[in-house]
Amino acid sequence: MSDLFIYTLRLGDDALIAAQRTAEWIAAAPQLEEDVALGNIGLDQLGQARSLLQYAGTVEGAGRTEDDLAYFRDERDFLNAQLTELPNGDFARSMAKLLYFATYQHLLYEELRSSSDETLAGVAGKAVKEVAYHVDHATQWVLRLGDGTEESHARMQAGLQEMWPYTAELFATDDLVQRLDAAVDPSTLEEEWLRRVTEVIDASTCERPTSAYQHSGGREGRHTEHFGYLLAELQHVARSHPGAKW
Amino acid sequence: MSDLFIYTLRLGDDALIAAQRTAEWIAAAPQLEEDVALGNIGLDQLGQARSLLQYAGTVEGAGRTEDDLAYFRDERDFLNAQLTELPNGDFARSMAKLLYFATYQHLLYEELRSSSDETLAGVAGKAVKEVAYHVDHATQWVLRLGDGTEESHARMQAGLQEMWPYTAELFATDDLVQRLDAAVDPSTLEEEWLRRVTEVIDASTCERPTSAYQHSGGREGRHTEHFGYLLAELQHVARSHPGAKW
Amino acid sequence: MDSFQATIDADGRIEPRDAMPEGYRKTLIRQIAQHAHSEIIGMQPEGNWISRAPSLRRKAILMAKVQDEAGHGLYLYAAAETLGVDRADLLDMLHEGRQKYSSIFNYPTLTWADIGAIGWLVDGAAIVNQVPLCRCSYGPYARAMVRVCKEESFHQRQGFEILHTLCNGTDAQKAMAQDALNRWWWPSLMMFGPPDASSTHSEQSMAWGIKRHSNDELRQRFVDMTVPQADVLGIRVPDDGLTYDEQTGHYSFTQPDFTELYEVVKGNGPCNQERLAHRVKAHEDGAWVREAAAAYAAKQALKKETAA
Amino acid sequence: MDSFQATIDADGRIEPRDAMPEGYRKTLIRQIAQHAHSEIIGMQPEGNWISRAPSLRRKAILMAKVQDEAGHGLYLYAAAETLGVDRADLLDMLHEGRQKYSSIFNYPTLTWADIGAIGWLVDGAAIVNQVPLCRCSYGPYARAMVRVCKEESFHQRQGFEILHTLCNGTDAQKAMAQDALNRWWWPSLMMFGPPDASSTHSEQSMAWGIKRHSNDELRQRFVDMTVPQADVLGIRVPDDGLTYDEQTGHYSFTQPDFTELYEVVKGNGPCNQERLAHRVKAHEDGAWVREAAAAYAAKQALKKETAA
Repeated sequence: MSDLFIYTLRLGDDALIAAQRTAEWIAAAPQLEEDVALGNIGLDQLGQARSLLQYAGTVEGAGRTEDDLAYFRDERDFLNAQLTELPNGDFARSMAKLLYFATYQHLLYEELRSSSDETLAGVAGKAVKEVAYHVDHATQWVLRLGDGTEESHARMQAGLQEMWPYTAELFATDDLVQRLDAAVDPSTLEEEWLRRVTEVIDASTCERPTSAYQHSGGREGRHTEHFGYLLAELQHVARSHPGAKW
Repeated sequence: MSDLFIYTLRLGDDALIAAQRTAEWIAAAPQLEEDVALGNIGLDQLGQARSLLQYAGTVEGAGRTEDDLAYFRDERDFLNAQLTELPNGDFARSMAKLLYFATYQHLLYEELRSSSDETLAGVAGKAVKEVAYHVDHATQWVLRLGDGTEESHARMQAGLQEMWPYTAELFATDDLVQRLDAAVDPSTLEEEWLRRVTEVIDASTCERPTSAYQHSGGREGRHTEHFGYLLAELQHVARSHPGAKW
Repeated sequence: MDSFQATIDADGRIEPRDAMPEGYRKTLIRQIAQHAHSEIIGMQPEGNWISRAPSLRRKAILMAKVQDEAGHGLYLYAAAETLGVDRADLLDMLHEGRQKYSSIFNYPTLTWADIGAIGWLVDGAAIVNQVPLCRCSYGPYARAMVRVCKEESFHQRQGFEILHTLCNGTDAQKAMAQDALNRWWWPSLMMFGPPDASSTHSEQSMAWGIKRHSNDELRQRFVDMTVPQADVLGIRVPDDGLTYDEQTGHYSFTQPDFTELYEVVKGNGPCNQERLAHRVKAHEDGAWVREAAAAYAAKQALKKETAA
Repeated sequence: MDSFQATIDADGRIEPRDAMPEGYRKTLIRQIAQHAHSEIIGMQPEGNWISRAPSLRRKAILMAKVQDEAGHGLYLYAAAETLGVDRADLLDMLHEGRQKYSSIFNYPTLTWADIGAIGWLVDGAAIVNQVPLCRCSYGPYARAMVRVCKEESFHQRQGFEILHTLCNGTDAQKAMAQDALNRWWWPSLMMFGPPDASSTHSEQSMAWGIKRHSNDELRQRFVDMTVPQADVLGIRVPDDGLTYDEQTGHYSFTQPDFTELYEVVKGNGPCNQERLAHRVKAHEDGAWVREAAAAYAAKQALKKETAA
């Protein structure tokens, strides 16, 4: 497996699994406007996933399509960060997750626009505008919930805290990103991410979380116990009809 | 498909899906003794399912094993009553479901012991003792919860009510059970079932539920929307490795 | 009121600021609200398959469709609000069971093919019902319907395309498509409401230009449109009485069992309880979020004021 | 107390009614409670796969195993209660994080092969740790351990059998087995606790006949037992430093990274939060049930009394 293939899968799996979770809010959001907004965000994430997985298939050169990669890989072959697979929890937890993830994606795609790999640069160029909206949407909610009522403040603080131990993984560097010219080394984004996220959290009147422990493993296919259930749902119909077209 | 095959599947699918739901309580029960008790009940149900599905495969004569029937049929091919597939809900709902289902199974297996089909008679002979314990266990809890605290009474009443519209299906007769000599026509069990269940409900100080609507369709493979998710979980690993032995 | 009748007679549009009879206003509120409620309840049976859609392309199309339904809900509630009611109050009426939504959404989606069948048949029936509403006498409703119908005809084609793929797929896929048609055919026919002979409200609504065609006319139109499409798919409409009349150019068909429709309307359908319970839960779970948004907005307004 | 020491010295059994030093009692309560907690927390990582077990036979075996663990919890809490504590209080201590459970259960079960690996390695290590406890100086604990060990050796064989089937299966299955061994090897070695040089409590526990062998002795025994089994399976223990010493008849092996163990014990492992949260939720969700059972029992007792 080439570095470029693995790197592209990491990005694609992040987007795919994030989309799967975001879509769980549709028809369950706190208000109709939010069903629409989260529908948009999920669609953006899914669109990014499709472009990236399709490209991963091309890079691999074994004839696998976006669907082969999404529906016919096993749990340990998915390379998304664990943050993306966590259950949504309440709306505050979901907005904390989106703030952390979209801010990361935004910084990443900004850099990736000048990747030496033209396809990745192209995907990033389109996606960067989308995720700027995601960041904005999450920011607005973190502010409203953090500085809303006593209950919403407590929930927002809990959400920020609960997702925090899954953020370091987004910025973990490794040999692959260091040697792959087309890649962005995510460790170079962490400082600016922290600055931006802190600014939002401060403005929301919440406190910036701390954590003695940071989870890791997603980039090597080690996931949380939640992930297997997500995959079972995602893949069951496709796996039940191997070879079928839809 | 022979009548005997279909009839055996109905019984086997009831037991299988009931076992799947019962097992969800393990490591989540209100006290450790109940983890053990529900483990026993789930194991009994699963044991019945295995005998019945294995026999269904034999009757069919196409070489399908219990696992082929459990893991490689699609949603519309499962013939369990919808009651068995309903989510557990709180402990009172689960005990209402168990009271209704085990009392039905008990009456059914009592009759089936004298089936003209020796295998079914044999399965029933073993299972009838098991389900007698299930009935007793559910009864004890319906009494305790119904006549316990104000909260438990309200929850027990709600549980009995919520499961009630799924009970008529257990007793629905059709051409198949009428023409198949080996079968018990479940409509002949309804009166006694109602007597027994009413006795428990009365003693529990709850009111016997009523319902303007009774669900149906399970015996023709029309299920609730919950069922597809249950199957995805049940089947995902097996479907991901077609042909593998475990 | 004379000007109202004159506008209606001239096939003109009534606008929010215009005088209108109380009965007209009430009928419209009821109808538009019911329509809006149907859009948002209708998100559930299809939303049920987003996580399990068997290809990423179909998943994206389905997400976009369900999102469109939320959008339709938004314009329709906005159209109702022009008649002097609040969306929040209409939602309360839905949640308390005091206003209805289309009974079709009380049937479960059991397989992926149901997503195709809903697009093809349910959106198809909705379009037949709604296209005439684009010429409804009440302007805001008519304009909302133009937008809704445009998107729904897109959804209808997507549904047909799902089934078309299944019907040209494996045996299991084709069986799935046929099964979906078997289950959705009769409920779809019921979407046009009771037979004209027993339909209430209709006459006055016709006179007011809210309704343009009778239930039976629209049902016929739907059958005439749909049967040839089933032929193209190669699946069979589950009606032994279906025949084509060369002379009239119409199909004659068996009427659905309307007692089932009345039962489902009364609350006795397979998913009535789940649909409402899901909706109420989403609303209640979201209460603290809406309160927080309101509290934040109030704080911000106060800050602006004190700064000014 | 002289009789206590005499019993210990004679390798006899201390029984609940016997006098015993407070330190002995406290040490035992802590150890038995921790052991009981480990049984019930240990239900979670394996329970996680009951609904997804890939054959009905394996599903039944797994359900029975997890149920056995609940049973072990029951005898162990009962053994602890002979020392004058309440199960409810011990559970509160678990839920509040004031008593520990085995750190091995803070790792996630990611594939079906993990169920094999837990049976083989984790139950295997547990047996090595616990067999000597069957001769523990405290009678109720020793007797509970006899029962527990018997069932665990059964579980250990079942785990091995799962892996054996995988290792003789498809390539994907074999890879799954190897991956599980890779992930569970080091945590299993840590189950014997810190190296003797840095182990607290050990000396006094040895003197009291609660502990019979040092951590490092037991770890060596586990490695010696397990490595040949891995060879039978045809999977590789992930230790480049592993060599067999013909002379001593022992394997030399790389020590695990004990800083990881200390972190996980402190709460910094992949599943510490989930495990405790799941346990607390089950307990809290069940509170109304336990209250109802108590209220019902009280009512029944009162009825009997007034009837008498």
